[in-house]
Amino acid sequence: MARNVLNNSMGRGILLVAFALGAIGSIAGLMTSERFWFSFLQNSLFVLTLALGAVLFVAFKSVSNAGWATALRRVPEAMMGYVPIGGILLLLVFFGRYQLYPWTNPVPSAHEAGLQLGFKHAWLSTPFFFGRMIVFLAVWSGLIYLMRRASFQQDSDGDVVHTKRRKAYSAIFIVVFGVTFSLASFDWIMSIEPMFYSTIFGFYTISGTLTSSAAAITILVIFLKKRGFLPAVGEKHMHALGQIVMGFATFWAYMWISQYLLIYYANLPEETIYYYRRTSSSGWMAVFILNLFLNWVIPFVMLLPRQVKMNAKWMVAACTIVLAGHWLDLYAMIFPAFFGSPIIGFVDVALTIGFVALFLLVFIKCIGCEELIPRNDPYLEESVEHEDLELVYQLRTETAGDI
Amino acid sequence: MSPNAASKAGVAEGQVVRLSKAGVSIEIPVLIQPGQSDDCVAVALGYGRTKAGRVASGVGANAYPFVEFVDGTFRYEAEDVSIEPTSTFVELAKTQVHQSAEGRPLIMEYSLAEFVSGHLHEESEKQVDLWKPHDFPEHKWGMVVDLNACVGCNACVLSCQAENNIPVVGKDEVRRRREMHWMRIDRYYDEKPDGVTTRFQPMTCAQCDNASCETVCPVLATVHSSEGLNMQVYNRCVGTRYCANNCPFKVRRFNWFLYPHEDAVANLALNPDVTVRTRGVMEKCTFCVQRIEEGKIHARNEGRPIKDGEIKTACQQSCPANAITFGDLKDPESSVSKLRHTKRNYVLLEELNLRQGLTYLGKVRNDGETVGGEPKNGSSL
Amino acid sequence: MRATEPSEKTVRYAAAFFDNEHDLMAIAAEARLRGFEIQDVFTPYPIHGMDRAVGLKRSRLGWIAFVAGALGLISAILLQVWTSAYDWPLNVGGKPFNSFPLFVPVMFELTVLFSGLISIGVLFMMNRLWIMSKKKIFEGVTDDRFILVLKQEDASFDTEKAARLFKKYNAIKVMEGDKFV
Amino acid sequence: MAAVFRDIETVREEEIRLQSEIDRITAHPVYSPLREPLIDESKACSDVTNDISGLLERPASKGWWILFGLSFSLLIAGIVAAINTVYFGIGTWGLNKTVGWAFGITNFVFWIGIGHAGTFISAILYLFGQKWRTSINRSAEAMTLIAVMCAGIFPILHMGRPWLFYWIMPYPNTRGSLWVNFRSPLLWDFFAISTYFTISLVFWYLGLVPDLATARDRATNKARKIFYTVLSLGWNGSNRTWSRYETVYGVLAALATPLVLSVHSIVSFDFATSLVPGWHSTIFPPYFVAGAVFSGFAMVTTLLIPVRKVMHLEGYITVQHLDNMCKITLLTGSIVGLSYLTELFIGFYSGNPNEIFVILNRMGGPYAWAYWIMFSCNAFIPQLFWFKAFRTRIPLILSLCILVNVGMWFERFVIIVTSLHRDYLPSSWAIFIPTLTDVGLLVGSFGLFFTAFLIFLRLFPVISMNEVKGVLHYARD
Repeated sequence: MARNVLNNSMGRGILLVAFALGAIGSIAGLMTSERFWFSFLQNSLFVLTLALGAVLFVAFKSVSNAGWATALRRVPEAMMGYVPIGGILLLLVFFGRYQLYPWTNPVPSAHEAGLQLGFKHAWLSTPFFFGRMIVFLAVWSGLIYLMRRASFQQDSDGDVVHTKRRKAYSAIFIVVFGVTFSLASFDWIMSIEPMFYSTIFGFYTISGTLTSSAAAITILVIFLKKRGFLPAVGEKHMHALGQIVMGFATFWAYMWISQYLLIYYANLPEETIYYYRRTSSSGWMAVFILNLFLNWVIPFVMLLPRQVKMNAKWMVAACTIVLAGHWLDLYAMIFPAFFGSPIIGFVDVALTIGFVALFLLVFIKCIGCEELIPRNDPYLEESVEHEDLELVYQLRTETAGDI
Repeated sequence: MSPNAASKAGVAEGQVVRLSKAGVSIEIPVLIQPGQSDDCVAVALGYGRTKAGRVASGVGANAYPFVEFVDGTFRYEAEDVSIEPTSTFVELAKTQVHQSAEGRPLIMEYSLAEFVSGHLHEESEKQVDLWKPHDFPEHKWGMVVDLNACVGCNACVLSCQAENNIPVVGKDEVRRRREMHWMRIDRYYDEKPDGVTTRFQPMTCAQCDNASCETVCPVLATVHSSEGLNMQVYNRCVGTRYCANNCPFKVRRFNWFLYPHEDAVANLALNPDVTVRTRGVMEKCTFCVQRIEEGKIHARNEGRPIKDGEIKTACQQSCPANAITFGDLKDPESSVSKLRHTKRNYVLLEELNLRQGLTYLGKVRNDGETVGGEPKNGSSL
Repeated sequence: MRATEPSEKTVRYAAAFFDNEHDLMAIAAEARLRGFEIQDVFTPYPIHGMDRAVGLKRSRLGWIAFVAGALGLISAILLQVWTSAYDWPLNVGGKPFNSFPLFVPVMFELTVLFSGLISIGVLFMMNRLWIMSKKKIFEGVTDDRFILVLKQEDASFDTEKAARLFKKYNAIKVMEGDKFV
Repeated sequence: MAAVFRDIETVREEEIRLQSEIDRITAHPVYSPLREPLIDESKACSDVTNDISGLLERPASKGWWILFGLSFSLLIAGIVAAINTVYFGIGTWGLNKTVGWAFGITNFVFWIGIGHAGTFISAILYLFGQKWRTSINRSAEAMTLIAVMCAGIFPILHMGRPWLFYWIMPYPNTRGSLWVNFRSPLLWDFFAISTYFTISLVFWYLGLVPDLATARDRATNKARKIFYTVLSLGWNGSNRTWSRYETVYGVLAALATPLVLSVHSIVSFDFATSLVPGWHSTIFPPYFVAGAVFSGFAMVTTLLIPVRKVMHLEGYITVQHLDNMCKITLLTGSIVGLSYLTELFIGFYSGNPNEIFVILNRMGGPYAWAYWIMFSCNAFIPQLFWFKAFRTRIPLILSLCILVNVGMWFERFVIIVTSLHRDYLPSSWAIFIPTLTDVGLLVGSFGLFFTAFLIFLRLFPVISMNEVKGVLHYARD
């Protein structure tokens, strides 16, 4: 029997309406807007990266034996559930490939004659491209399935072997993800401007993914805590999450400045064109600067004081800014290639709402299906505050009673 | 000696061979030279002197014994010379050790037909900077080298060396690839089925506006002047050599040692307008900034603007073929500005967006073809 | 907490030595809750939770570090922009006089340098750590002794109660002294 | 009567409340049963003091003298080479007009890289709450400082006029407006390395003060007493001091974490900002940082394995520690491997002929041997750490770590020399051949490194006693 974490049925209704709005917006956009596929790619990557970042969060937790996060582990584990669904949606860009990826065009313009060069030509071919996409998504989904299964089985049988298995799957996932997500970001985002290349692009995308998913985890944890779930989550978790968001945001800023500074410095035309498109018009320049502020400056300054990290309202505010920043970051990666100025229209709003609603629906479904506290996890004691140890013992005995 | 001749004689580059004919014999090392006829070897005359001072005594071998006096003239060709390889090898002192351009489009060449058709190379795309470029209020010095006119005689290299007090470092240092020439002539062989073509390209500091050497210097020892010159401040230079690494043309020269200037008489030959550089600093072509300043002073004293062609760099002055044109790019009427707007003008390594002051006019090669029935003459270059 | 320090010099004290951190922490907590004034506790290593036991507030050094870092950042910006764009503007490789993105590395480094050095300087000053320091050093505190020091100045100090407390937590040694330097 | 009872009742309630309050305050953390103890469980605080301080109080062993003699003679060779360089000029190195940097900068980047492990251990692992760092952070930080010193020598020596090195500092002067170029990565290096050295030094010293106090309190001989008294700054273990100390330690850790990332990023900017194909690559900053931590960990492991054996520290630096260090080596080595692959992939993807040429020239050009040493030692060898056997058998760990260090030296050599020796204009292509002076300086830097490390072992507690005592009963992986 699925638990309804919304505590009432209205929330789900609103989400369904929002999702419907997104679907309607999509149909409308598909018929009317040249921006549709760009927006579709941006928003589907936005929510997909939130889910993928959650997998990394769980994987890092497992391999580093970080006990503290055990009490809130089910939140990212539920977020992971979105990857297969989001993956299938992402595959729909197949139908928008002519708009999105100029290299799919059988007759490239003179400017893109360089695309006919050997390796790039072979790499960026439609069947290979979408074939890779399917493989990446399938591999991720498979590993996610294994990680989730090992987690839930422990709830019922309490066997330590699941912890070890999760650790193994996590190590595999990190290695696989490092390679595949780098390639995926080159493919899905960088090849929109096929003449541009930057070796750091994969790391850059991963850093944004980590930051925004940590922010999403924080918001969802606070939401669930407010609703009376996650009783074992306390101040130290909020503090740790705050530090993680801040740390990843800084890591993102490091990637951002590395790429920008090096391209600015060397001034090589094949690279500078990327930033020229993003800084030469005042509209895009504003987005460029806003992006830095939303993703790093504001959350960093906000989260510096210790007290803020333990204040739910401030944390939600900072994390929302980070999420808006990630959305804008993807926007600034995808749109400037073809659009001279930044416009956000009905289609963009509808798609954003729709995708977020879908993500939340999947999340609620997933989180409702399992225990909210992995009560047989051997690290659970470490995760709770000293005062709450009683709770753990209580949970553990409940299980013993069940068996 | 051509590559084929060398393989036939079983000798390698640098291997000492004994050339002998009727009692005369000399031992000299082999230099392989593509394009040389397979049936003959060439030996430079004038070496092997015994009383020529510290620098020249005993250098090389005297080939004069091979010269015969026949029918009232000197015969510089000797026939039936035998070549015996010896087991000695020497390392030749060469300023360029890699002879192939590796298929890179460094020296533009057009066939006559292409030239006549007027379609030479792709119009370069407008290149963008992420910042606003600096402007040059009075002058902007530029140079154009016509590869069609250049015969590769090295006169520019020598006159540059004399003008700018460039140290002569000797064989050993050249072998270590440390020659100090500010100007050089790059030469590439293209092996084609029907023989070898040689291309050459005079190369000196291109005085880039977006100079990659300048930005990396920590002490501002190399900066841009308001006249578009890439200046080197010798007494500020601490010698990190970062600039030379980052120069795509490799025209910067480093003083590896304190090169001697202690001979008072020899020092009289130094150009008093040019600093003598000390050990541990970088140096490079300045577009003969001392001559530019002299020209400006003359013009100012006479209260007139500088005339085009009045200022000549040392290399330009000594070029027998007038391949080098120097002048003010701010003046649209100067010959250098006009040459820049011809079709043959191209920028070396344009993809780096360096905005050089030095550009080239591509070479038109007429391999005996005719265009439109008649060889065309008199078309403007 | 800073206010109590200058009076250290004249305080009469009672010190109890323990051989483990748990006893020390418990007695510190109990002594404070029972109204004793704790001069300080001395331990061979920092003990997690001891601040809470003796009722010490969080140090404000974090803010000092922040302010120092901001100072470093501002000096770096001023130094670079002023020298490169105002005092001595030079055309370097065609780049603008104020090449702001290229000033980021030095900005970062000076932020860290100022913040680190100033906060550690303040730490040394606040704790009067310096090479000629002549502080009271209890025997064994740098080895394996855990020491609680109670203030005796106070008229309400109950010697008997203190002795009971020391005994309850198995004090190894108890000593008294008048000057706390 | 009733009032008295009520009073007793109140007192009892009060007592119970008090006791529960005390219990709450003194509750200590619980650890998962899965965690293995890190340090020999039989050790008590006084054992730690005796074991570690005792090492300093005994006279140096014969083995120490032999190693010191060896290292010192290497150092002498380096000093001779350095004098040769400064007296005659950079011409004594094997450089030429095309290859302007080779051994000097390779050594510089190599040592700076080595110098990343210490601060990584003390700062990043501290923030991540990794308790196993306490046994190794002292020696790792000392190694960092020494490595940074070794590194710092090279940028000065490699200058044409090393006696003017101070010109790269921005200082007010009487020569009119005369400043430095804040756009130059070499200048950033100066700021980064001096900041890094300063912060690492104070960080290390801060951690050392309580231990120096221990040494002071145990010192019997006058000279030692004075030495440690001066250095320990009157440390008396007060909780107020500890409290602020911990705060500052945390602040320094939070500062040093991005600092570690920044230093090697800035070193990588030396290359990545330039136009040289094979140098200009945006992935360089994270890739260099990963490489630095990778080589640094390998070097710490290489040093600690003999140290724990000779100084009998097996109870403190256990196989578990080595296992953890190998895991970090594996992680960073994998990031390095991923970066190699990314470089290869993007090189071909870019379609830029110069980029493709560099890759092919590295793989098959005159320095291909160096490339393949680099590739196998850095990308393949550390992958063996996936297997527990390689992480727990000491001879295997030692040999793998040495190979990693060889590989990382060659990585810098490959990046620097193979990119420079054949760049845009084939007319200037040249080969670099090291001279005896080059080799002397490389060897000499190792001499300096080992000499200084051996002196460190004699002067300062090799393990952070105060931190180890603090985690003695909780120290789990």
